[in-house]
Amino acid sequence: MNGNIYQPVEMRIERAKDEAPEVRTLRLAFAHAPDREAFFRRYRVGMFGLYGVPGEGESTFCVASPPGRDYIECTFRRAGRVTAALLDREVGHPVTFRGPYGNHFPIESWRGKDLLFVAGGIGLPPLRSVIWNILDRRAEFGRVAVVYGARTVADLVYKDELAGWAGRSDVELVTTVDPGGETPDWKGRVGFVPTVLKEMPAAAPGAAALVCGPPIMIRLSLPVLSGLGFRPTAIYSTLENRMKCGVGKCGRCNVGGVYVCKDGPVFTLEEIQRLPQADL
Amino acid sequence: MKSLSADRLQDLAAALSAAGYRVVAPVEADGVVRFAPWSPGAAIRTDAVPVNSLKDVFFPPSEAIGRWRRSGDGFDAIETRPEAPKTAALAARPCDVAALAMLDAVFNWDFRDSFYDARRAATVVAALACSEADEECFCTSVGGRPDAAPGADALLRPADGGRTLIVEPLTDQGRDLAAAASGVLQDGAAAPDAPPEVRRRFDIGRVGAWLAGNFDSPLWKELSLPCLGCAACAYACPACHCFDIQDESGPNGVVRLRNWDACGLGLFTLHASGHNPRPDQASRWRQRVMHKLAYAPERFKVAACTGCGRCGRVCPRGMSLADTAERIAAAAAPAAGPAAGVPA
Amino acid sequence: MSQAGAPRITAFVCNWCTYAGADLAGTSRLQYAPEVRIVKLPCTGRISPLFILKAFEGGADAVLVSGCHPGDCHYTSGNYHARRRWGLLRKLLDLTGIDSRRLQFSWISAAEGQKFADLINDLTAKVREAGPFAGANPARKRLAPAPEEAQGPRRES
Amino acid sequence: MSPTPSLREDAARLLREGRVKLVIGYRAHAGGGQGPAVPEGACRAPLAGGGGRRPAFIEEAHRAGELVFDGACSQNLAAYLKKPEVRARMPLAIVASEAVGRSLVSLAAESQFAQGALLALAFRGERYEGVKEVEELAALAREAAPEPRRDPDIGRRLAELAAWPAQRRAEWWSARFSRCTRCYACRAACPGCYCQRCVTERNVPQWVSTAALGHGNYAWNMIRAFHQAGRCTLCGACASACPQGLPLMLLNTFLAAQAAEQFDVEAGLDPAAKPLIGTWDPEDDNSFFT
Amino acid sequence: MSRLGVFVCHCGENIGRTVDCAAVAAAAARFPGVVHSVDYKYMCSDPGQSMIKKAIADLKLTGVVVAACSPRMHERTFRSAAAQAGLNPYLLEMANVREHCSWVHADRAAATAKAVELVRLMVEKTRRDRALRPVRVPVEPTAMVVGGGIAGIQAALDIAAGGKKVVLVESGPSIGGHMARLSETFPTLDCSQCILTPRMVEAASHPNIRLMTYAEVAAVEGFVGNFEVTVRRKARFVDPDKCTGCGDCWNRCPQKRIPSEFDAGLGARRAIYVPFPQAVPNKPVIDAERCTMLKQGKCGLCAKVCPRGAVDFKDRDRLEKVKVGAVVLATGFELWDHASYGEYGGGRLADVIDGFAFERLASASGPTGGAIKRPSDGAEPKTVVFIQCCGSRDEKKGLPYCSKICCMYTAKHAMLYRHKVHDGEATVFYMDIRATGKGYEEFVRRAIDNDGARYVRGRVSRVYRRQDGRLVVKGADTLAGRPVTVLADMVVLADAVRPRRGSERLAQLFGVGYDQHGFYSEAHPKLRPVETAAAGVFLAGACQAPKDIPDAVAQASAAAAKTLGLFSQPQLEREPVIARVNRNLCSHCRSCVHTCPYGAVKDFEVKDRAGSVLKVVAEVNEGLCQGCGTCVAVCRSHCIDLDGFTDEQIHAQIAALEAA
Repeated sequence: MNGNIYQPVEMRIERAKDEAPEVRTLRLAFAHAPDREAFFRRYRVGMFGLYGVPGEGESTFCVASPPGRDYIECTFRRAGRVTAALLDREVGHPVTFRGPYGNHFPIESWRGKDLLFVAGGIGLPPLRSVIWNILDRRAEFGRVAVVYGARTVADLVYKDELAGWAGRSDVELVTTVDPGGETPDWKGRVGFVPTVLKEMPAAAPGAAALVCGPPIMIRLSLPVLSGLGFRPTAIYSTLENRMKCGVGKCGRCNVGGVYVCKDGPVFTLEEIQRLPQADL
Repeated sequence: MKSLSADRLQDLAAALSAAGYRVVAPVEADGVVRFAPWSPGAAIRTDAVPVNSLKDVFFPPSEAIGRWRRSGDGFDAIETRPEAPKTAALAARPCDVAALAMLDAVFNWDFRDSFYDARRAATVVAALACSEADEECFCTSVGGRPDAAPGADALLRPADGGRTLIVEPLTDQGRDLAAAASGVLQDGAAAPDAPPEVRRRFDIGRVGAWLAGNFDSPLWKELSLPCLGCAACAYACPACHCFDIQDESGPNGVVRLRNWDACGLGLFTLHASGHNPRPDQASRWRQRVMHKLAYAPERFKVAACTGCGRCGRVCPRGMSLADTAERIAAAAAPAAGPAAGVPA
Repeated sequence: MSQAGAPRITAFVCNWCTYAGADLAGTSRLQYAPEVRIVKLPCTGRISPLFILKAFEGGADAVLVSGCHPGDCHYTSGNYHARRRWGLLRKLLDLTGIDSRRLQFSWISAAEGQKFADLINDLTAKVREAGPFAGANPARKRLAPAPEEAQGPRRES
Repeated sequence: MSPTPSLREDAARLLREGRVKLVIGYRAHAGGGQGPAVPEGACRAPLAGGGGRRPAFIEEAHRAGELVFDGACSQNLAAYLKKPEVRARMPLAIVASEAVGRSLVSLAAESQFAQGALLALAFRGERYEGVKEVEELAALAREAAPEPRRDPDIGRRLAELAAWPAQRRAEWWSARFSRCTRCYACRAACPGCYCQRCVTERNVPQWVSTAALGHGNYAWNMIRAFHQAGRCTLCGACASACPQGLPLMLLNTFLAAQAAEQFDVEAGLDPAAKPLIGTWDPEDDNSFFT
Repeated sequence: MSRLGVFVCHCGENIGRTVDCAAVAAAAARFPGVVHSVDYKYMCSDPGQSMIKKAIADLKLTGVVVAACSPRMHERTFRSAAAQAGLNPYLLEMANVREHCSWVHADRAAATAKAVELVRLMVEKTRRDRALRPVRVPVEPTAMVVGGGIAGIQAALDIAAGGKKVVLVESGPSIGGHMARLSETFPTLDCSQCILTPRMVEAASHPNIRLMTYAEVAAVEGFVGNFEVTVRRKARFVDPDKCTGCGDCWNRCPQKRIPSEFDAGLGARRAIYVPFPQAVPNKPVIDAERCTMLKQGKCGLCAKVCPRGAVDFKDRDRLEKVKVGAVVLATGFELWDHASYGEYGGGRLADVIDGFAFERLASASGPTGGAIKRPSDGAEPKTVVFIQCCGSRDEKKGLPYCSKICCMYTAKHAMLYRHKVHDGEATVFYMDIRATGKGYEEFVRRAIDNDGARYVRGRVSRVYRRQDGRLVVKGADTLAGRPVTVLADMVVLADAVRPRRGSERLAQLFGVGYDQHGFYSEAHPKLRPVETAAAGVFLAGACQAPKDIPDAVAQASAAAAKTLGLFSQPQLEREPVIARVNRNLCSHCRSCVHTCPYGAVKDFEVKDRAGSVLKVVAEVNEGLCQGCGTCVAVCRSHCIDLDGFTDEQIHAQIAALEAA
């Protein structure tokens, strides 16, 4: 390292998986072992990174895979120049990565507690790393429930993993699609996430809820979670503001005085409510 | 006491240049006084505040922060080091020097920006105390002084009615600079000139208090109406430091550039989804003011405004942070009348 | 890439006339200088000023814009629209230092294979005579993605 | 006689009668702010920052008394028509100097506001002409400038440039463009630069580099000028706005003269004018084609 | 992600001789996005195509670049091969390394280097290609023919005979056009009406043809296959359904002195009239400008005498919308007005007449019953001077072009005159004789040799009237090199042929180009002489250029064939090179709207769910867009793009050419 904090490390695409229309998961292996070691020394679930293609730029996504692997994964949708370039890369091609950056979910404080994951559409990737991290250490935690919905069946990401979770007795998985988004052979629920969420059992003491998804879903889910007994300090989400540097310098991710890249991206509902709402 | 005849600033520059410094100073081009590399023969203008600030020396408008060479479907990274020649920045104003505290903080609060730091380390700053203050100047309102430049390596203080500049080294680097220039410095006493009166003044405490509780005030819309959404103020500002990162390709490879950016520009926070958390100029102007006078003091214990007044000098519509602060101070004053009645 | 020192000429041509004219030069086996690179557009009307700026930015020593003769446009008037654009752009670029000799406009029909070959030869000779544009080109991108000492054997040929 | 009383009366009346929701004009500015210093010979209009005058946005009739008008009112208020916040307040009235008036006529020709959405409180020199519709503004503009007005000094400098070899021109311009920081004050101040997304901000593809380096600055300054060809009314707002004092009026004037000479086009005189770039004539100059 | 295949063709020796194809393929293999790169002797051969198809299938290629000959030669071939292999054909591009490289450069190294770059250009383009689908638009299998002269009638009959519906729109009260006014036709001297009127009747009675006479095109919307034409049906004041054409009305109309347009003013008509006895439909209209009932509310005689009560003074113009898939413009011509030739009397001399007037004099059904009588006093002219090129080929005062038919009809006039006035003298002043049709030259010779017409080569400088009423024609005999003066009883000017007044407006409505004289522009002067720039709009007859009857009829049949060809498919398929507007970014400056040569860009109102207009933007009509991309280039914010030639593609190509 030459001390250039903007210098990404080289990764190699190990696997590419199409999750949904224009949504892809890349599994990236570190080209150089020291980079991998440096990453995993710091990485905790919830952190994000900047994935890039030289010549096109960098884009910010969460790290969607848990610690304890020798790779990292990210899941993204085509949105602009960088994501298009990432989609254009093949298995075996290099890409770049910077990170991990930001704070993380307080997973250690959840030991022995119940966890409820609520996700919509492309909002599952930030929670997936947490879910896998929990499942890796399943015995340390209480009940694990996942409510995941998408607009249509096609828009559900991680379909194989969903099937795997559905088959586990230690995970309670509810999948749902918006009315009209079902296919003839759809076995899951039909209905919006907040509606389905209402049927979940009340929060046990100390339980935490993690919510990620489209703003409208989050907004409508919060009162439901309150109704289930989750306090604002026990509801977690991530903010995804536009970033360029990821390291607290470029000046565009802040919400009020909070730098999402350094103080976030993980916030409790209580923290989010203290932010100037108009800046979100 | 070392001093220098005011009309021998060029000799000072020449001496430093001979001593291996790259000299940056206020010079004129096409009638515009700018902080720019000095070349022999160029007059150093102490009579005008340069249109750009000292910031440019440490944080240029565009610089490479990454390079790659292409190879087929791949690319090889090329180590990218900052260009940081040994530099002497002459005749920077105290308000410019004051902004270095903000820049130092943001470029080092966690991750350390080697590009900024390298140039900071390679540069000696010889500030020039002000002998006059114009209508846009308001350093004293934000904790500054026209006649002191903490953070500078040396201070050039006008004396004898401006005919002489007293050279006061403040750091070892400043002493090195004085030593390098000893040939043009003279000994002897001179009577320092009285600092100019900075007439523009507002109560920053009152402004800060108002900001803390008025994120959603309708005043933002009113204050921002004249703003046309350019970056003139931000780029002239000694403390503004926002940037964009853009890649440029050539036949051999790629250069990743860091380019100045500004919160006043509409695309600054636009998400790829089309959502823009700051969708109008009111929210952008609020961000600018809040960042300078609320967030920066909160996070870095230093205001991101040093009262240099450049924003007011360059704004195509004559807006300025001082105008806004004055309006806010008036709005915050319990005794003051309705906001509209405040002299603007 | 072309031999060292060879001028780079970027040609923006329409599909219906000049591209076909260049085809005819080929079928007639007319020999011309090999430095020209054709970017085919449906019509000269499609050519944005930015194409020309970008070509100069990338180091073109000359740019050629060529399409159907007035009145012969496949799209009736695309070339007229283009002509008006260039009437202004070429003057502006000339004012700012891109010599008009480096920005050539022509009308070449599908029948004018000979004219195409002659034009390319003339333009190449003219540009050779004027010398490389690089140093004087105000539009030129001057970035050093790969510093000289770092250029390894894997550099693209 | 000062025009201000009747200006204020008209503004107040329009607001009172509900004919407009907003009046954009000028107000006096007490302290501070001479705007950027006027560099000598840098092709900038004086009083760049507005001198002692500032834009005023008046929504209530009783505040019409704040309006002033005199020779110091040099900002081109027509630029405000691109702000969504302002557009949301149509119909509105604008205090229109001759320069503003021509910009408005030009914007009308480009359908930037609907018929009836805008009234002008028009001035000719410092003489108040009353409330005008766009067609009347155009008539006023044609009357005020029967012959194109060109700065003779700029003409001389252009002639000087033209006499130089191309390489010297390139160097001269490159030295100037090198000062450009890409703050886009020129774009912001120009009423005609109203694109929702400026081409320099389009990144797929990125035609114009956003870097404040030679190539990006050249491309930006060329395309900004070219996009004004046949549209620029030579109000000078861009040049006044440029903190670096770039001689943008040389480019604008040059292109305006070319538009007039080659195509007989003078911007800002006809609200029904068709765009210069976007129309053609079989008789257009063909001499530069081989 | 791009998985491109590059296929370099040797074209036997054609490419391979100067380009090192293997080296090109090897270089291309290293280009970003290329996963497969090979060279082969003949890519266009069956094995070559199979090679491409197999690679597409086996390697799941997302795009193909064939480096071979010009795309004009084999793009279609390779694209259909790609389509057969399941690849969208628009994901295949060709690099032209033959016509643009191997055939024009001798130096092997330079040609190979260039070929590599040409392939690189197309790789960069193809990486950014998007799957495109040909634009399909439904076709309304009804044609509109505008103009009911011989060209229009012929086109209508041919289309109708092909089994498709036709709406024939004629601005006058009757179809027939100028041909109905002619006495006899060259070179056979058939009686014009005898050959025309059966066609008129057939058109009127054909079950597939709907006549809309006394009607004009008022507005046009839509595009090829889907035009919606608004027709203004002018008020006739006579209900054609009730009228039997008995003639009681026009025989009783007191307005007897109205000069008949049909008879070139030599005869008269009434205010309620049919233009000529064989008119189709044979139902009168009332000339509202001349009818005292309509003008002053007095008279009404026609209504009183009509046994069917068909006269309706309250009739008004009506607009009717007609949906059609194709349009044939056959609006014909009119004669140039010789009034601007002051030296020929400027139109003031009664016995200086134009060709149509002579036709009416010579016509058996004309005002004189076929007797040649001069207009001023009805006397039989014993000397007639015919002056050709009156207005034609005169750049200064007239028109620069040759009117083509005048040489022939002047010869015919001279001949007819000599047949009718045996002791008469016919003198023809001419510049050249252009008699290029079948039997034409022989016809002119007959006029000279058999019928004794005196042909004088030269221009007439002046025609004036002597005290005694005779006309003095002063000219020059350029062959003899001496001035000539002829005393004439009548002068017939062969006025130039020019498009009908108002033809420009019609062209604008349909998006058809026209030249400076108003003649409609064909899409290509050689190869598409019947089509116009507006897809689905065809040309027939003299609206395009001066034509005689056989030419007009031939072009009409060609236009009918084009129309029937268009109608032979239920849907039209077009190249999907279409401009698209990014509505979010459009600022509605309307430059593109002004620019589009096809009127394909229109305003579009973006509305919210409640239906209120949020903003107005530009939108491209896919049916009208021809894909030139001119709108794209005038869009300052580049918020229009062109499928097949996107900004991104062109940018990448230019970037690929960057100098090291």
